[in-house]
Amino acid sequence: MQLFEYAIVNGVLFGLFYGFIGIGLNLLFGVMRLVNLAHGDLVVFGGYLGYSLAVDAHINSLWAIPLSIPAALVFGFLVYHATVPRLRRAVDTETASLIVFFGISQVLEALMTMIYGANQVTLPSPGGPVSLFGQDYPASVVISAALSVPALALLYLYLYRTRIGLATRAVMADEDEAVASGVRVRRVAVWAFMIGVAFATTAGTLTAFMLGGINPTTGSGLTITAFTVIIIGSLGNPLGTVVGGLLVGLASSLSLTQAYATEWTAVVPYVLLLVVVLVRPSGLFGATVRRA
Amino acid sequence: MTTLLEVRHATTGYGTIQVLWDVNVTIPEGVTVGLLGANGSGKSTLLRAVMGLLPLWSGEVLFDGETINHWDPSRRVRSSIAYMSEKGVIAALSVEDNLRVGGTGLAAREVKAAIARTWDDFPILRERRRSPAGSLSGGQRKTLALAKALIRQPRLLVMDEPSAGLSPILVHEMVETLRRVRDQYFVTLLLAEQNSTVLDVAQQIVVLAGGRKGFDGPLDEFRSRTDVAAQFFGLSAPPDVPSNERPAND
Amino acid sequence: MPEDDATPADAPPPPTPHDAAGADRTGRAAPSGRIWGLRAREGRWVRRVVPVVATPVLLFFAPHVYNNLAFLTTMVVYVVLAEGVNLLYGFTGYLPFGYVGFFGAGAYGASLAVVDWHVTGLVALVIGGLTAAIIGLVVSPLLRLSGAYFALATLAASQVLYYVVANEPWTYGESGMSLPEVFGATETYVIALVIMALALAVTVAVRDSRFGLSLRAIRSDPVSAAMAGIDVVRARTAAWFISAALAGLAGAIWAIMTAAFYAENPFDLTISVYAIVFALFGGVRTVLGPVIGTVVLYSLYQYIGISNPQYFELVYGLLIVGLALFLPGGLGSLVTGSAARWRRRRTRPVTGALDGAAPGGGTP
Amino acid sequence: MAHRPYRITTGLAALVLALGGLATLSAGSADAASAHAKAGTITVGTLYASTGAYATSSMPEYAGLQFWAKQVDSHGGMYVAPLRRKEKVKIVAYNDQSDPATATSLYDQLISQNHVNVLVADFGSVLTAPAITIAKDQKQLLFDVTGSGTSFFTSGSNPYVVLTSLPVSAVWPKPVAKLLIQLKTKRVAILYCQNDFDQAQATAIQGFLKAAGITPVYFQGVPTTQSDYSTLVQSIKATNPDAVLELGYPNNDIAFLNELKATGTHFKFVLTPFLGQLPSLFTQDVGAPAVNYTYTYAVPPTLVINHVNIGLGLTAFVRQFAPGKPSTVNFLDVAGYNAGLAVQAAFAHATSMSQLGIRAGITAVNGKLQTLEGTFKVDNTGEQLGELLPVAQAVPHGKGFALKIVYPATPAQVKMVNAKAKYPAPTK
Repeated sequence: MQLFEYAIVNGVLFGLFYGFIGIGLNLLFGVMRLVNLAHGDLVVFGGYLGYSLAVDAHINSLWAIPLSIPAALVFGFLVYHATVPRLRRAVDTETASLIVFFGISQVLEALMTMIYGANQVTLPSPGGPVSLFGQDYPASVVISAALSVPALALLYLYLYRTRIGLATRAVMADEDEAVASGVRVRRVAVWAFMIGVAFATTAGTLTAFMLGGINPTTGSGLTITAFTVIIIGSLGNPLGTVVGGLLVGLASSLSLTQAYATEWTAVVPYVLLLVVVLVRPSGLFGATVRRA
Repeated sequence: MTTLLEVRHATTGYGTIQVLWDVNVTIPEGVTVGLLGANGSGKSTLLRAVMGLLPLWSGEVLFDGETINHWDPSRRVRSSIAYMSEKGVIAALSVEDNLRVGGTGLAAREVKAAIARTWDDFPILRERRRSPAGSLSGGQRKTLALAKALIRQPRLLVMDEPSAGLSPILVHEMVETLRRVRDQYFVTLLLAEQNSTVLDVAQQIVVLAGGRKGFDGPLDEFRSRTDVAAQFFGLSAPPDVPSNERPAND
Repeated sequence: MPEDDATPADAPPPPTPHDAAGADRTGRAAPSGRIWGLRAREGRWVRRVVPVVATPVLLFFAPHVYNNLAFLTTMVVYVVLAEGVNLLYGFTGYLPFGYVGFFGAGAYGASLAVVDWHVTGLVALVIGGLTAAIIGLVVSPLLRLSGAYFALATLAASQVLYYVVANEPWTYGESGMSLPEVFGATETYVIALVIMALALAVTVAVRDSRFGLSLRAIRSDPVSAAMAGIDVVRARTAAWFISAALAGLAGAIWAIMTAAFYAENPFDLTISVYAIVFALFGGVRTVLGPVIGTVVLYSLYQYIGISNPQYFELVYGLLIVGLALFLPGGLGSLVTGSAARWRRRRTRPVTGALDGAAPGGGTP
Repeated sequence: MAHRPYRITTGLAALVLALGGLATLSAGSADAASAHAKAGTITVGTLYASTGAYATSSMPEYAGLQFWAKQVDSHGGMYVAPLRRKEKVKIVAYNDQSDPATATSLYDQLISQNHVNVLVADFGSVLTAPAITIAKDQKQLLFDVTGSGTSFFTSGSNPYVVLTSLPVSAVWPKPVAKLLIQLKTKRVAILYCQNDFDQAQATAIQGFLKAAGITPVYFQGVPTTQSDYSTLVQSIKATNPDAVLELGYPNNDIAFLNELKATGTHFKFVLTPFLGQLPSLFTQDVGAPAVNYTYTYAVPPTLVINHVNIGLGLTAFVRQFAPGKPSTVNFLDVAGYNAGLAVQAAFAHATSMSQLGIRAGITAVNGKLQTLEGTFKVDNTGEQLGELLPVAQAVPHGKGFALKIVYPATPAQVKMVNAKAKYPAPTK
């Protein structure tokens, strides 16, 4: 029973982190239907930023969070203007974006390999084990999960307590009607894009902690996890993304405690995704059904 | 009577398919204009062109005597041209959020006041203020769409099929509401309709057939002209069905 | 070369005017008359037969130009995959991100048939194609989805399949597959060419048949297509099976060529991505587009790998971004002047989604 | 319809142009290659991965091979028996980006376009697999450095593949099993990654232990991509094991050790395979204190073999390979160099310049060659039999750690301090 409890807590900790990774993608995909295949690479890029600070500048890697945000906003702004207007004019934006962002993902991976090398890098744990409910958890994991909560709360505030957040939700729910109501979609999209990128890099500074280490190819797996999380939790719904993250985290963690399920751990998110899209394609919290 | 909106030689379409052929419409301030036509006659296309949702191939749209061809839709909405689409509401957002979306760009205080005014004008919406718009009945949805379009107190309200999907009783109520709104908000209405009941609210009728303007004149004259009916029932309409007139279950 | 205006002369007009491509079909009347001294009817057969025959024949002589059979066979395998993507995406609007699942199923189906049942190479190929088709049947409920959801769900399905193959002892998942020699290298190449010819023939058949016409109608507007009496589900499923079987055949010949591999190789997601990129680069909804896309991009891939390895990913990534942004109609659009059409379409405002003029966007 | 045939022509013309471009490209690269393949040089074709999953291991291996070529050329080349003279060595290398499909066509490129004399495989089973097929098909001699996949060496006699560095993975853990039996451990936990390399070790060790009457209390596979070990460590802890074997790739080993460190979990015996191959990577990513008392396979440079009859001894190699930074030399550097030595020995005793003639050179020296990896001996499938994989344990040494061989006792040619296993491991 002790093991079961451990797995539950561990699953929650990882689930919060997965939610954090998913949330930026949710903004991009939810607002503009951009299939950002480079999302995971942006996350890893954030991780390398933290690594650089810790190893080269000898300061706590968590400083990467405030430092990366302005950089990510600028980067997001530039990438938005370089790609999105053209993508939105494409005959099929979803597909075109998928290809463009695949290319961007390749470029990012190449840059990371050129700058940091192909080896896995790790960050020293920020402290000794942390005791939760009578059992010990790595400090890195607990800190990362704890930081995910305010980040998710901030996005919630953005979407539900600001005017542009309302416009963002309107565009996510029904772009045509939002335009007809006078919403400036381009402005909403630029901000969603920039914030999405900033969330990716911010979550990234935690990846080296959570995943034990990062290398330039870590990103593609994270992209898939992020898509799984947001689809399970419904597009455009940040609360859903958190729940999606928790589901993936818990299911993966629990499968590791079962004698014959450990080798199937990697399949868990995919099976969850398939079950959700087939049984409830709108996700667990969605209203609109995306069926042909 | 000053001219509020003028459409000059409007020609446009989708892709390479032309839908409108050199359409001229003049809407004087304070006059409710009913745009009539069968499916595919180009009504919605004309409204989209007015709102800037579809660029003109050639021609001009003037508002208050000024050309607004280069204005994007949000600028037109923010400059006193409200648009009530056939759908009219954002189903996933609550009633109140829909109204607030309608007030995008206004100062927070103004939005608050406008919403308070809406609660007085449409008490039914106040009762459902927290419900998602998608959960409203068809009539309530149209009411919300109308209220949302009125949030900014526009000078011109462009409406695409305000009666679509409503039962005859509700259509009648809608006509009453429109009359009330027109007088209360001093708004000029441009409605595209297939349902002739709604004509009761109009003072001027424009008939589109096959993307060209047919009849254009006062309501009484329209009523007395039997030859217009032929145009109205779309005998010369092309087989093309513009996408906005696809079945609602798409 | 988008031959999307390849609707037979007797075809009814497209169901809705908001399919811009369809607009071109009706907007431009095909001139009648003679070309090369052929009547229209014969000309039609020329354009059906020539690509199917000439492409494999041209590639048959490629080893005399560049004698690297492993490269050429892999390239031809990619041509088959790109045509499979073309059938599915180009004609129905479904982007199969997990297309590699069929490829892997074909590779393992054929390999297990050779290793466990000791069947001959040709039988193994057929078994490979069938395995993929059966997998296609199992996952066909995914066809209820659309857009990115479909793309990602197929990806998930291919990953589940990969883990099953990689974990199970009866698929030799962990120890890796090791095949005895089934065909010689040249033989393998020729068989790959035959499979490619089949893929091209299928694409031509789909393009020119009423079946293909229904697929395009569904792509541009499923609801109107259904109202026009097209059995949407059946047409989609048929395209799905054909596409799956082609990928299975490609996987089978790849397995026979590679002979020693692990589950992660034929289930590598980059295979899907490359097939999609190649097809779109060349231009979908055409017959030769995916061929040209694959030949150009895969050769470039090989060339960069040989000449400038350090910046390989960077160059390839930038190339893909540039092409997708500035040549969205694919290479074919350059050849046929579709670029001009594209420029005209560009004049639509950013809010284009609202005017309904974006075919296939979001809800194919 | 009449414009249609015209468009087909354009399409086919484009295809012809594309093929023409391909021909031009290939002509370009063939020119470059023929420059390499000029008379008076022996060309060794190889692949490396500068990016992707295998870059970490592939690049050092390639560096070792390059070092060998430089060494040989600084001595005026290597002796080629059929020509009765020394020849310079040229390495023709392409970047496969860790992608097996690319590797396939590049191996073919090396044979069909560059006409290299022999092939040296890239690191690991996944990237070696396509080379095995091509070597068999095209009857081209392949020096397989570390591709010890079980399926490569089972199909009867194969003269075209020579495994130069490691025994196949199934025989690796024999000393480990014997050590566990010697230490009288009863409760053994085995956690392995699902790949050929680790699965084969896990199964083999399970077999050895069962023969001694020990049934592992925990025997689980996880995906090779696994990075979260927290729940797994708790599961293992729950079985109260005497010994824990974590069989993974470097990233798995590091993540596992970091998890033990972060949660303060202590086991009496922990073994990870890659600590011995990449000690400096483990120092950097896990830190010496957490690595201490961990067991691993001892490979050069931990295993110091200076008694050699070809090339440099280990000590000299380390000194010359990385002057001033001996701690950065890892096993894969040695393995790359060792593959070069095998090539050198093959040419020195080749009976002809044909592929089988070169292979005959290997047969001539089989079992007699002493390299810095030990005795070089292959069977008729090409499988390596000669080299050693004793068990070592990390023990505190200054600020870092040192690896001491704990089982079996030092073989004659190994100059190495033995130590008694510190079991159970002291708490850190």
